[in-house]
Amino acid sequence: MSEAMRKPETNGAPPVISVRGIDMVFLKKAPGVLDGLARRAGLPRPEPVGVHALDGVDLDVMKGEVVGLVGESGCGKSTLGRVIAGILDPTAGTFRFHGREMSEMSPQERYRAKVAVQMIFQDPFASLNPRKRVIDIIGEAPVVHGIVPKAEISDYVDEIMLKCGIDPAFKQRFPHQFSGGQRQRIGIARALAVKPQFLVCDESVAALDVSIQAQVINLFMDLRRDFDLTYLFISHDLGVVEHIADRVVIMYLGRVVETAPTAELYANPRHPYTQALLANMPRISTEKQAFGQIKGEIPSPLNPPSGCHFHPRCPFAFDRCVAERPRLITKAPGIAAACHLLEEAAR
Amino acid sequence: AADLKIGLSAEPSALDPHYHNLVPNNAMSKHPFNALVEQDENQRLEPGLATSWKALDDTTWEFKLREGVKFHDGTPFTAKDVVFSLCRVPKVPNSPSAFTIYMKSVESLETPDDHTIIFKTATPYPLLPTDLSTIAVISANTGKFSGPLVFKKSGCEGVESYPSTEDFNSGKAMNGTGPFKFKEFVKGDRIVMVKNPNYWGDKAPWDTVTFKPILSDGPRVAALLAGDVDFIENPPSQDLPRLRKDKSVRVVDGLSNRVIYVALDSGPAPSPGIKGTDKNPLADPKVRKALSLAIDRKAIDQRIMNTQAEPAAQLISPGLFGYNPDLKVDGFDAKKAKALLAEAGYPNGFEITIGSPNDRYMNDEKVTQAIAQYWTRIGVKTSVDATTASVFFSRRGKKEFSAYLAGWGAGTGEASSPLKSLVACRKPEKGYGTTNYANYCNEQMDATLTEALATIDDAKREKLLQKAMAEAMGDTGMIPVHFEKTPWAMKKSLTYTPRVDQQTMAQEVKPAK
Amino acid sequence: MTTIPATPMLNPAPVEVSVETPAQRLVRKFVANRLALGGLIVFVLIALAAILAPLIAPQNPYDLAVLDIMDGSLAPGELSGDGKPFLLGSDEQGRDMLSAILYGLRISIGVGVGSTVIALTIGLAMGLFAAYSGGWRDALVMRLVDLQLGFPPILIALILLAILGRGVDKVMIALVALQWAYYARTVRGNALVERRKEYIEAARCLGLPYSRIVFGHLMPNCLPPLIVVATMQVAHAIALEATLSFLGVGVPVTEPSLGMLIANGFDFMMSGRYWVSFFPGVTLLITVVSINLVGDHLRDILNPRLQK
Amino acid sequence: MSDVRGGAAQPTLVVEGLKTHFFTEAGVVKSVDGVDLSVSRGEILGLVGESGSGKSVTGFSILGLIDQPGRIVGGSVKLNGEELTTASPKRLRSLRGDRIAMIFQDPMMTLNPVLKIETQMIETLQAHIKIGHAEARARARDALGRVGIPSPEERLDSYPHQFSGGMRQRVAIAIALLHGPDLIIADEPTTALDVTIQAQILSEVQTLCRETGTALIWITHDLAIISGLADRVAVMYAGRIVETGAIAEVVSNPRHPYTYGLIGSVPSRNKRGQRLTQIPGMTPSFLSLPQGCAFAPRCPNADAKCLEMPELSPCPSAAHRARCFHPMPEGAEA
Amino acid sequence: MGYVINRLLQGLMVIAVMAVLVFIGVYAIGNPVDMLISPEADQAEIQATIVRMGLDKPLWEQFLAFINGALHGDLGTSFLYNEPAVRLILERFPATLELALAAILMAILVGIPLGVIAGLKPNGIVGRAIMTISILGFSLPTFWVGMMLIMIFAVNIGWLPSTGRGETASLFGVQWSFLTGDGLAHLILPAINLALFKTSLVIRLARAGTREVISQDYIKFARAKGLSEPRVILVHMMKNMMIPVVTVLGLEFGSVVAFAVVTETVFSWPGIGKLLISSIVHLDRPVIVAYLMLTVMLFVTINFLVDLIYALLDPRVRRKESA
Ligand SMILES: Nc1ncnc2c1ncn2[C@@H]1O[C@H](COP(=O)(O)OP(=O)(O)OP(=O)(O)O)[C@@H](O)[C@H]1O
Ligand SMILES: Nc1ncnc2c1ncn2[C@@H]1O[C@H](COP(=O)(O)OP(=O)(O)OP(=O)(O)O)[C@@H](O)[C@H]1O
Ligand SMILES: [Mg+2]
Ligand SMILES: [Mg+2]
Repeated sequence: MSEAMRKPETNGAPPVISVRGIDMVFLKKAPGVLDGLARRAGLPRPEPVGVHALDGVDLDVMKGEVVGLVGESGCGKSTLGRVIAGILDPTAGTFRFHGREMSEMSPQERYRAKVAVQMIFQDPFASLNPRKRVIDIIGEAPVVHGIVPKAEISDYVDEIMLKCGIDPAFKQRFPHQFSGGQRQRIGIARALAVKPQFLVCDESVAALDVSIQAQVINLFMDLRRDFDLTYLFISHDLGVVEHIADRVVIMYLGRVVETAPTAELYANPRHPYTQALLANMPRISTEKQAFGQIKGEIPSPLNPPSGCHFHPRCPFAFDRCVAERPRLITKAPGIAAACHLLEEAAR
Repeated sequence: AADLKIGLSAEPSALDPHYHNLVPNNAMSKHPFNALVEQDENQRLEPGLATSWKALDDTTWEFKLREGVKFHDGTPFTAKDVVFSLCRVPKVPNSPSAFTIYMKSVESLETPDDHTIIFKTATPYPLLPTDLSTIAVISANTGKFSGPLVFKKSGCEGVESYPSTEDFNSGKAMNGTGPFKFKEFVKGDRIVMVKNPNYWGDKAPWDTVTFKPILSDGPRVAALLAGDVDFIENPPSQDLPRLRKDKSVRVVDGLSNRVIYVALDSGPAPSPGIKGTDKNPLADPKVRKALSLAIDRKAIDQRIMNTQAEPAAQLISPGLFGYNPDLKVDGFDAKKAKALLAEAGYPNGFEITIGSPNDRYMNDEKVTQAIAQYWTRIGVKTSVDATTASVFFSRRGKKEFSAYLAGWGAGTGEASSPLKSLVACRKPEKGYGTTNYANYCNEQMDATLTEALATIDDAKREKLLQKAMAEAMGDTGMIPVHFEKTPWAMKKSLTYTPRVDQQTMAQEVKPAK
Repeated sequence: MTTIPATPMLNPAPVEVSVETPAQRLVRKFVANRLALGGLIVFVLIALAAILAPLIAPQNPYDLAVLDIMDGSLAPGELSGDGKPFLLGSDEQGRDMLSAILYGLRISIGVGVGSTVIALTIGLAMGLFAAYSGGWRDALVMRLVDLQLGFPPILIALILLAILGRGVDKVMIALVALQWAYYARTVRGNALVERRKEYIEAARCLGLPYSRIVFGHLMPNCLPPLIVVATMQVAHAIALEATLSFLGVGVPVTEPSLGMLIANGFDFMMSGRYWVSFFPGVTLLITVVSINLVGDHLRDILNPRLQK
Repeated sequence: MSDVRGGAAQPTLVVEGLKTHFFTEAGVVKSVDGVDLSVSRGEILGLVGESGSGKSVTGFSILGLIDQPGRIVGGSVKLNGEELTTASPKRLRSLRGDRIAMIFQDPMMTLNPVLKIETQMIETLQAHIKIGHAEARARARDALGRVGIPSPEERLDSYPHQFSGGMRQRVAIAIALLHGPDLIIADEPTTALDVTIQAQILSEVQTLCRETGTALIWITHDLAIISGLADRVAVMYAGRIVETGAIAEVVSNPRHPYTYGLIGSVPSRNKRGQRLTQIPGMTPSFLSLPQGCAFAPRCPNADAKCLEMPELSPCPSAAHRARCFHPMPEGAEA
Repeated sequence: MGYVINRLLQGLMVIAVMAVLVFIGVYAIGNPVDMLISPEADQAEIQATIVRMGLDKPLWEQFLAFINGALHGDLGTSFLYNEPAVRLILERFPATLELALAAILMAILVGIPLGVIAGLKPNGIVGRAIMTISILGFSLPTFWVGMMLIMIFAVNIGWLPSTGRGETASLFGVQWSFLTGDGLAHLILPAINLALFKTSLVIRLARAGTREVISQDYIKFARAKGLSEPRVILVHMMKNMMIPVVTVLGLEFGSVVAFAVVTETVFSWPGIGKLLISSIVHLDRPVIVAYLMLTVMLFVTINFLVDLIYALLDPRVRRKESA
């Protein structure tokens, strides 16, 4: 089973996906009496409030690599995933596909690049169009894109369904006739049908039961091998990420705070937040666990704390953390963390 | 105290008696105000604030005013009030339908004393007393003066300001000589008046009269039955059989001055609503006669109007000045009608659209439908195009109809009114044919009419009017259908003498003996 | 190593063993409610009677040549001059009420259904357009909607009547003008919700063309709540047409709808000739209630919040 | 903790043969079909199982809060020896919130959005004891303080939406603790929360139970949480308990093939990057449960015998029982 | 601030477009003079009247004059009544307001309890019966019901008056019917007539709200706290359920006020609906335009009030306090 663990190719080829300085600001209208009035009357609205969902995120994903993206709810994982999958346009930042900037590409190429990056969604219920049959859900895009001639679509869908572990006999059915795990497989089949190179899996197993979760994770691993796929695997479950990812990126309130190869990260967390996460991760064991060393609530992304976003909860925080945003410091190749402590230690 | 509540079928647009020349307004103004000359229930003239009048010569009239009359505020009535009233008529701002049409003939006037007025007209004008009967006399006290009041056709002198329409609505200027005094006006809901104890004529039997506009027919009847009002005008004809049977209700009706007619486009082809031929069949008097003969007026009276109609042979109802007793109603004769059609060259008939309002006259739309039925039966395939009055009148004005049903009330109560407006050749500058949208023109009739209108002598004039009517009806210039009978319904304990002018007057409502 | 080793997922049947389409499921759930089913049956019968009116009605009430005012105002069951019975009586024109009701149904249902379908189509297009384009286009459409909803129906009807003249088709146009905004607003609301769902994101991610997303994915999913609204709206349109007729701006008198018949009969309310408005009233009531029963139940079935 | 375990006192709650069925249009859903449970003072019992296995319904049945069309059709629920299934609604109401409390899964939904925290706490107090407003408020404030909410006095006047998820869940816990109940049923109260917040709540609950001696049933689908928190565990599958025992026993030595598979499919139990051990098939629908052992179609050990329903039998001891004819061999490391 | 101006302009645009449409619309229907003038008037008189009313000018010039007046706070003078249109409307407004309030009140008092009952037992006989009956409220034409009410209660039984507003008494300088017994009696039938549709609506909203709220976790939680059933229903459920009901009713209130035309016609209620009808019949354009403009403003005001109440009921909508 060594291929499954094979190292990502680093033979000088550019990363499949490379994003730099991604900013995403959602304009959020503060709900209020005046706003409601304005809306109904067709009159003015209060000044919008921005949610800085992504704040200068850099990320490279090499070919064949599985990158785990971990962070607590609302930290911007899905937003980053959507930006990479081309569903959202970022407020700022650059996006390269195989080393080429999107703006340099011809429309044709850009289009192809877009299709090459596909996304698997969290909610197996909302992510399938309830009014389409499985065959149409999976087969529509390949036909539209001319990947498969219309006449052959049925066979093609059979093949993909088989690959994803769904009985092709079910292809005339509607999504509501499937269980959550089966739906998730249909979602995967839909993405695979356009022959993507890169899959963004946004909490793709979170909604599934433990036993089904294992089936789907296995499927992801098999597909990776069979189709030579690259993954951005978003999850808040540290256990799952540990199992599947080659490299892990930790986010906190819209910023990347640490990134490292999986084994390294789990063995040797550098950022206090990563440390807290790992310490609080429930593990199946025969011993009683001591929970809850880290205090405080996750701040609202509407008005994040100054400096290092983590400082109000950090046991090691000092004055610099309040004032200054820490840079992401590379400690060793592929290992980086954004914490003033590391910088101080390096001095 | 004796109180009377009256349910009106239309609401006056203002209490200002000079503001809007419209039946509900005119009827209302007769409660607090008088005119020099009054009209009785048959619209015959009778003394009002003038006790007598006579033509001194062809263009000079003398009116003697009643003495001892007092306004509601106690000031005595004099010639100055009359002059003031006449002066105000052209000065009512924004009047949607001014009374100036009744004053056109007056060139000048003089007031030799407080109770005499001498009118001068430019040409012989026999209708002067009739016209003056429409103009209410208000108190000169309501105006402001800057000098002696002098009547001028171009504008009176000596008046600084006249009372405004609002002054009347609010009651400030509601100072008349009439049998009732103003008490309250809540727009859309009620008008309240109280008895004038010092009235010069027969005192009204009511201490308080409340007028309530209840515009919908059904609810108005319901209000009477429920006892919310004591007296209503214009109960719908279909309810009359039942009301008549009701022990607690009295229904009276009387012929009105309103004729319902069908106008037929007698102009050149093509006519807008005609299909099936490229000529205008209606230009042929035979066709017009055929269409008249095809209508069973009696059946319409029985079935549609619930006997609230009197089949008509002319444009003015019996009893009015100028009525021609020699004209006979076209009897229902489909055979003859068909024969006439064939004779005129339309053995297979043609197609026609008849226009009609649907909320203006008694059962207007239904009568039109019945007429369409009759015409269809003699082979003239008829479709009905009935719309609300506002739309209908505009379209009629644009001559969009080849045939239409409409009505005419002779406001002055004599025959020149319909003849001049409806059938005279269209000469708007002369005031002839103003409502003639059917291109009918009969020079002979026009000549007779013009002569009548310059004849002061009543007997001679009446003869001329009768002749003109016969001429117009002779070639079926218009199909008279029927005269409406106006009904009033009231509690059994009341009586009312029907009025030809369809007006409801509280002073005429009497306790039953 | 080539394909997936164990494929245990292949054997077990899906959670629900049913293989029915959403439409079949809808039918099954619908049929389960007897009241609603009854409503549907009644409505179908009424619709049939309306469609077959020329065949089953004793008289063509629109043909003036067969009417005779001498047969006017007969009570139910009375015989006409030439011995024909008038089962439900006649109006003052001698129109057989039964025939008038059957033909009136035709017009009422035709006008109700017709105007609803057209208004729905327009509203759907406008609503989807507004929701999916957003920005100033959205604002423009929504202001139009505001404008429309702020206008009194009678004024709209009257203006159209004046411009276009009287006729059944004109009433339809007026009713469409009165209703489309309502649909546009509903569609827009739905579309804004649906638009955020992941399956739309998936479609965009798959690079499907704009028109496909809007018409192939977004629209079908905005339809169900709209169909419920539309069912109710058919009933509303029928009642609205009746009110317009009452206010004198409805269909032509010679082609009376149910509403027109009631409005006509309104004049006879006090006269004791109850049948002129009673029977059309009852027919209208049954029609509208049956449609509403159907719509009501559809709403319950289609409301995802109430689905267990 | 050993003091509790060793106590010979009768258990706080004893559930025997509990059956709760839903009579739906599609058929009878036997969501809970013969469940036995018991918890003692200060003990934490973990109730695990996949989605839809009947965990919540078990919890609600104990409180007597089953909605239409559901009904408890059999078995007994005894709280401190008092039978609840036959108790009057009035009696049940007086016990709920007083002797038994419940905490729900979704903190966003458990608090009434339109009522102040104060109102929601005080009404709970006043529903069970005669107490003045001021005094009730003081007690509410203390309760908030105990679950670690800063400046509780001001927080009383807030509305739920002004709180984060973790804080709301703490308020719910504070409400549950107001009367010092004998038993708390916590229905997945941390699934909606983040790892760090979940840890805070787990630690607070642990301490509170230990201090007050309240018995706790912790419902979850995450074995990992249970393994760090509970004393004993009961594993549910398709409306029945399939295995129960001390947590360390069950985790280290699962006997029922389902428990075995469940533990085996947890990623951290597998070698990194390798295929996970997976339980084939999926959870069956209640409307088409297989005959006999519901797990048999997915079970590697199943044979013809499994067409009958096995009993929950000692395996190997009375403290560790499994419902299986062919239990996994002892020490079979998952 | 840019937003403020932008949206304000949009609102004004709506009003302006509406005014344009009314101008064109009324122009298309017909000439007001035809409706107002005495048929005996000659051409000169007609022409003089047209000039007096300013109808001789091209339509766009009339419109500009109107806009100019509107900018100076003058929405024109009624052709028919020769009074400022705004004053005419405001004079009649209290009557309609009172009627609408009474109707809404009735709808709430009857609709909410019935809706809650139907929502608590959606499949019970009572619940189904309530829903089926509520369909009637939607189905019967208002004018027909109004007439029936008059027939039964005024004519046949004779309990209540059939028409008009009855005696009024003054409060805050405005005349109100409900302050006198007679006025109150006059108010009942029209209010019932107007309330019919709204009651059905409220029943439906209340039922849907009840069904939705009752399945929420916080209701279950309230029960788990040991609260009594009345408290669960009356406090926990009702408060949440009322939010959509109040919102919709508030908005409906606008339409009740603006379009009580049919009821006012049937019951001769001297409100703005009757004024609108007569203005339309007489093509009294200044009143129609002013009416519509005031209606739009009314809608805006009502929406504002609804939002206030909404905020009162739903703390989530209140401005974020610094947490
Ligand atoms: N369409 C949107 N409009 C406004 N705000 C948004 C939108 N999408 C996301 N946000 C906000 O951006 C922030 C990041 O959201 P995101 O969904 O990326 O978080 P996440 O890490 O995926 O969280 P979770 O684990 O809950 O899925 C959140 O505060 C969210 O409220
Ligand atoms: N009101 C109801 N009507 C019908 N069936 C119900 C009802 N409530 C629950 N059920 C059924 O009972 C079964 C058990 O549900 P329960 O909520 O106890 O599962 P659970 O173990 O708590 O699952 P989860 O982990 O998803 O919360 C489910 O199959 C569900 O369909
Ligand atoms: Mg997410
Ligand atoms: Mg549960």
